Amino acid sequence: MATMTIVQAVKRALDEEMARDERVVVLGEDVGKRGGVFLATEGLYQKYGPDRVIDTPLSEAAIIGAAVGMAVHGLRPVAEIQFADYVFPGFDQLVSQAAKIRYRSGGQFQAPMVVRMPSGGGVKGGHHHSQSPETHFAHTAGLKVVVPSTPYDALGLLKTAIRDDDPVVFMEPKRLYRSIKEEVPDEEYTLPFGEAAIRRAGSDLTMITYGGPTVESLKAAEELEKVGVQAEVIDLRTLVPWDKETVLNSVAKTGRALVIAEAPRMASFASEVAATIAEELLDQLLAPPIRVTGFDTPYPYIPDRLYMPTVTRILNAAKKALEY
Amino acid sequence: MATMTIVQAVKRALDEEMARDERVVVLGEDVGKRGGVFLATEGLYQKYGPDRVIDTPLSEAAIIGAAVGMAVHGLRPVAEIQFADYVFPGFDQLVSQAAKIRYRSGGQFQAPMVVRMPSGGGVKGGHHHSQSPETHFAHTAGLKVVVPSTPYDALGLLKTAIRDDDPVVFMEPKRLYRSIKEEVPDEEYTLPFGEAAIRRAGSDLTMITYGGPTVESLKAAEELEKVGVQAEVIDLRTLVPWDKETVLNSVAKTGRALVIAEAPRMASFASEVAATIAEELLDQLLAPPIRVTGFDTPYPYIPDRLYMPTVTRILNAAKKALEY
Amino acid sequence: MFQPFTEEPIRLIDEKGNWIGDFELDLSEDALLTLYRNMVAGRLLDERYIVLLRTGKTSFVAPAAGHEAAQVGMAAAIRPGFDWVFPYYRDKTLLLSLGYPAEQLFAQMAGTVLDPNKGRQMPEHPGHKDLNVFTVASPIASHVVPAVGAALSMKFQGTGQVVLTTFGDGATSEGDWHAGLNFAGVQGAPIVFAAENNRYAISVDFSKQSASARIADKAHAYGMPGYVVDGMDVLASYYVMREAVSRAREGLGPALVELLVYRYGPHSSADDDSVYRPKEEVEAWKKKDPITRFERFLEKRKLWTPEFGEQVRDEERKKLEAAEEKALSAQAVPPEWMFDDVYAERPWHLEEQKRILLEEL
Amino acid sequence: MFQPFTEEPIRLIDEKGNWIGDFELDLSEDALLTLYRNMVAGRLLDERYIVLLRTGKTSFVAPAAGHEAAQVGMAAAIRPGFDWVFPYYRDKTLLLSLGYPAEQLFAQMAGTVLDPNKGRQMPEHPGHKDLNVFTVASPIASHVVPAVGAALSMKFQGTGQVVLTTFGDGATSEGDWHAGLNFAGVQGAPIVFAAENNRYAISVDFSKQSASARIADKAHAYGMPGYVVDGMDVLASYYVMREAVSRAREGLGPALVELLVYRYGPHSSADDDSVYRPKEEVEAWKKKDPITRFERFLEKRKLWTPEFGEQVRDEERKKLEAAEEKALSAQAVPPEWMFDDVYAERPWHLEEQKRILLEEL
Ligand SMILES: Cc1ncc(C[n+]2csc(CCOP(=O)(O)OP(=O)(O)O)c2C)c(N)n1
Ligand SMILES: Cc1ncc(C[n+]2csc(CCOP(=O)(O)OP(=O)(O)O)c2C)c(N)n1
Ligand SMILES: [Mg+2]
Ligand SMILES: [Mg+2]
Repeated sequence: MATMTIVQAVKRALDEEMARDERVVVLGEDVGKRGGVFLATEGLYQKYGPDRVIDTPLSEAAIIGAAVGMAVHGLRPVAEIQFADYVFPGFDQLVSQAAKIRYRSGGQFQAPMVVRMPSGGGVKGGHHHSQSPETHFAHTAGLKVVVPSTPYDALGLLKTAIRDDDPVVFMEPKRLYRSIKEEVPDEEYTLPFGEAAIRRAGSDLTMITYGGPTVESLKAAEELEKVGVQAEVIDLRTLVPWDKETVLNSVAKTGRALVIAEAPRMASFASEVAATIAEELLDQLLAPPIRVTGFDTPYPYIPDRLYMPTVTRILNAAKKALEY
Repeated sequence: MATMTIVQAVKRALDEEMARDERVVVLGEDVGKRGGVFLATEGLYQKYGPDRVIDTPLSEAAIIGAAVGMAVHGLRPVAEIQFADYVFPGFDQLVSQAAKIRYRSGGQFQAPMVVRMPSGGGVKGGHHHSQSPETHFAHTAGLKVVVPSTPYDALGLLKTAIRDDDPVVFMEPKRLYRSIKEEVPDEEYTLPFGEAAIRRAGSDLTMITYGGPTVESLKAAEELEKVGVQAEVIDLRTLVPWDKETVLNSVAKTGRALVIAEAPRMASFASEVAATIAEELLDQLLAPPIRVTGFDTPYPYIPDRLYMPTVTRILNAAKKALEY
Repeated sequence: MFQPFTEEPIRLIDEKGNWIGDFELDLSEDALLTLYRNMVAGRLLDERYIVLLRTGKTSFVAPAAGHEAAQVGMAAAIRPGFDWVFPYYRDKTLLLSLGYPAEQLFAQMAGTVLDPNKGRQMPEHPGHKDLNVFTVASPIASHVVPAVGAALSMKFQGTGQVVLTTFGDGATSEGDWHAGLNFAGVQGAPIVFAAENNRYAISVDFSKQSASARIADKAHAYGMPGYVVDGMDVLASYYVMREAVSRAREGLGPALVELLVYRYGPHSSADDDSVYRPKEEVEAWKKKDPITRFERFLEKRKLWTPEFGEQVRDEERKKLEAAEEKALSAQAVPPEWMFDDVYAERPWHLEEQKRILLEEL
Repeated sequence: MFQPFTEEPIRLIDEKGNWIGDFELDLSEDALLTLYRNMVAGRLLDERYIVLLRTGKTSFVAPAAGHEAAQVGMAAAIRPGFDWVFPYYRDKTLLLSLGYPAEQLFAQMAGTVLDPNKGRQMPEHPGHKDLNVFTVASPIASHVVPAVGAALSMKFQGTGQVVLTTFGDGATSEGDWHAGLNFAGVQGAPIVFAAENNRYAISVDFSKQSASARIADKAHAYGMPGYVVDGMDVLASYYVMREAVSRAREGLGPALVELLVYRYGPHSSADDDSVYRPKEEVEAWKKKDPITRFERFLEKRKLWTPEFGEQVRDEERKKLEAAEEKALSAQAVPPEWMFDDVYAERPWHLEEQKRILLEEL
């Protein structure tokens, strides 16, 4: 067992998969000699050379679009978008090409590729180094969307993503890159998509979250425990497909749901979860499903962390649900 | 009173606003001599000349991005994206520039511009002439989103959009372009954003919809009337900001809500409305809010209309809500 | 060796049908006649599509008459089924020449189960795995970047393959077009970019599309050669493409080839071209018809007579009629296929949604 | 009249400080000294930013040392407050030279209420309405298209204004960059595109960014002249920019100017440049320092002595210190400002969300 951070887990997953399967290539801005601006590809260029670790020109359309072509032709590209905020110049390649090539060709072609991107706030990055654009991907049929929140998950899920035959958007909560350390098995393992992790069991309230705010949710749950409230914390881990069963089972048990995410609220993935809970569990609800989300403003530089669901904000919402 | 179609209403709004305010300019692919592929700008080039009706090169980034610069410099550009499906190559200009310039400059600069686009299915256009990407816009703070479903509204709302000081995405349900005719006052008028229209009053069930499916919703309501069920049909007209008050008042009264939209369901604007209803009206609900939406597949060529909420599908959902 | 960046388009047959190349023609009579037959077949296919439209068997056509020489020349320059093609919607003659079965093209136009793409897209959007023909996507220029990616894969894996990607003049304005050519240039990818410059993007003429005199000039920006070719001349199209393809195959990197063509018809069946271009212009270009020009050439070599021309047309017409018959009598794509191929396996939410559809069928 | 597309960069002062232009210098002594002072001030500002970072007063710096001559030259070529500027994050010396108040620059770095942008963005993202300086956005090249739009507005309204937009070498690979230049070319927009080519986009050197020898060559694609300039030479930068700006102002259309510079520091305070470029390269470029080169030039004209240089540095340092003091002692931007300026007026959902925030403050 080695102790590692999320960024180290990502690097290990890439390294193991590149060693295992020579079709796996990495491409993006500064992924070569520089090893990526977060060092997630550090050492890979030296180990696998410039044909498998490709420094691209500064164009996200080139990165994602080329990945589509490589994948269609038989490689397993892992594209890095330097910050999730910069996916938009390549967004058409993602929605019009990657997401639709299997479908539009009647299954003749496929694009087994991963688009990795550091996402989320909390690093004093202002609007263009802090956004959480997962809703745009989740709303695009044909894409799978994965958001790990721990080193163990990052490793196992990234390996699954690379082996998956569909395009996977893999979002790495950058504020957790180095803040969480965890023991991870030395043996190789993968983790399935579509299975949430129950981070904490509880009977009074369910918190459904993913990515960065998993941390604040767990902290809030600890606070609640102090006042005798047992919160169950579910980390979705994959958004498409998401683990409805685990969520509904939990909410059926607790009767109270908070959906916690740092993306803006309006028409968000959090709204999807809340709407589904309401649609399928109305009679078991003791309180309305409450969304605790980022605000519907661009992500501000000042204040930085207050934009995202804070422990206090989660507790305020929990109070509402409990006192309903 | 003149009888007109939606596309005629759009043309009249553009013409009136261009005549009223010389800062108003139109730009897009084929908007000049050709008058637009749907003829929404027909005759404007001849009337206002090439400096106010600008045929652009084939680049949505150029269209939207140039509109931002024009707007910041003092014009009131109305950009046309030939089909909503083609907004994605210009998506970054919309989310990173148009939506954020007011905010990031602390209110120093503003981008009063409209991005018009024919959207939605039902024209045998397959995936790239049929999509309804409003969720992407609604999820982007800084954009306003308008989706008229009648000639009267198209005229009044487009004029408001042009006069508005914020960037407005104006989505025109292309399958209704010529299928609905309506009397429209000869005098000039505008319609406010954020006010829904109650298209049909009813006490048993609320259908909340916008754009194309307003037609199927009204048909379904007529069917329901035959079996003694009074459905209220609310046409949101603007999605950002949306008229929560009218929706909640109606659902509080009927206790049953269907949210009907043709965009794919996952993490959609329909989910936003359903989640909000659940969050704010839990105790008044006699049945869960049910979403009747497009499917989470790319928009297929075959079948075409079956992708969208059909009258039958709406009735099936109504039945579930009524029998709950 | 052709020169890049010439003032005048490269031409090998003059208007009267004379060979004006400064090298020896090295094509067999069979090869020449195949070029001819392919152009004729392409023209006929185009005409059939319009009939399909008139009779309500399809919903959309993108006329390609006028593009035949360029498309047939390109097709002959690559190895079908080995090299890859990333085409655009106006390439029916290219695809037919590559051996794309006509009945599958018709099936795509009509949305029957014989379409290997399962009727997922509107007409004029074919694609074929066995032929390495990437299924056409509507968003202009969006296929150019995947084309570069495939070429990079070929290069990194040393497969010896080459990519051909085509697009119209309008496509050159899209950001993705730039991103693709730039990346290909940097990496020396084995790819040929072929612009079918018919001077219009729907109604927008080239002067409003670009301020460079030639599309070929844009190659300067990407450190690759740019050739401008008379695309109404099938031999010029073929030879320049052949050279560009072999350069790429030999590892000398990408090239941009601009083929000057003209579309005789409107942009599409939804277009009225009379509002943006004069009839005389169309008529003038019809006089430069690529098929007639090549007939004159063949005639001079005693390879063509009017009777032979009629015979080829008849033979090709019959083949197409049989293909059309087969394609159109096949079953329409069933609605529930809608839920297949979104992902490799259908996730729970699509299972649920499929049930919703089945409920109402 | 400078020549576009030259092999060698345009240069007016040689390394020893000699004027090597083939025309008569028409700048007053005052004007020359202002160029000098602006370069010194820019260099000092850059140094202060790094101190701010070390002392935790800011969170990010994009070093600009090495870019001074190019930026000061550009600033002198336009009419501040009349023409518009669409800059990028490395343009502090450009902005300071245009008259952007230093305390507002510092306030932007620190997020205090003196920032006219209300602390909305990370450091190095200034913008100023009164100076017609479009607020910097992080997504590379995304400002280039709005810049073109503003230029079109000027053209259509006949205001006589010109737009200057700047960007790095990496920016030229983005699709939006292409879209912007192409549209400007077609419309003959009054805009000058200035590439500050420091040969690296973070770690990626220019050979991996583009296969064209020069960024200036890319102008061929857009039917506009492309000039390549020694950007360590403030007079070459100024004169070429001046010519490009007057061409644009006279209605002769856009130009692309490539200024060859070097950044002495890392890409940003988050970067370690030692992993991708050799120290010797940096040292070699430091020998070409633009300020020293101009000092030699001024010295030859008896406009400069080491003592005078020291005096200028002192004066500028004092001004900056006062500005910094003022900026940093201002109040931090209050959190609830977060809900302003999303729209012209705050809609109900933001009112609700503001209440949620206030509840927890
Ligand atoms: C991204 C995008 N924007 C707009 C369109 C609509 N559209 C379809 S074809 C076309 C013109 C294409 O012109 P060109 O590239 O010259 O090819 P041609 O049709 O002339 O062969 C346009 C604007 C589209 N398909 N995709
Ligand atoms: C669209 C986008 N992609 C990626 C980035 C991350 N990024 C910031 S600066 C930079 C390099 C820019 O290089 P260049 O244009 O040469 O300017 P320089 O920093 O050298 O002055 C990158 C990749 C970004 N800001 N925007
Ligand atoms: Mg064309
Ligand atoms: Mg650079």
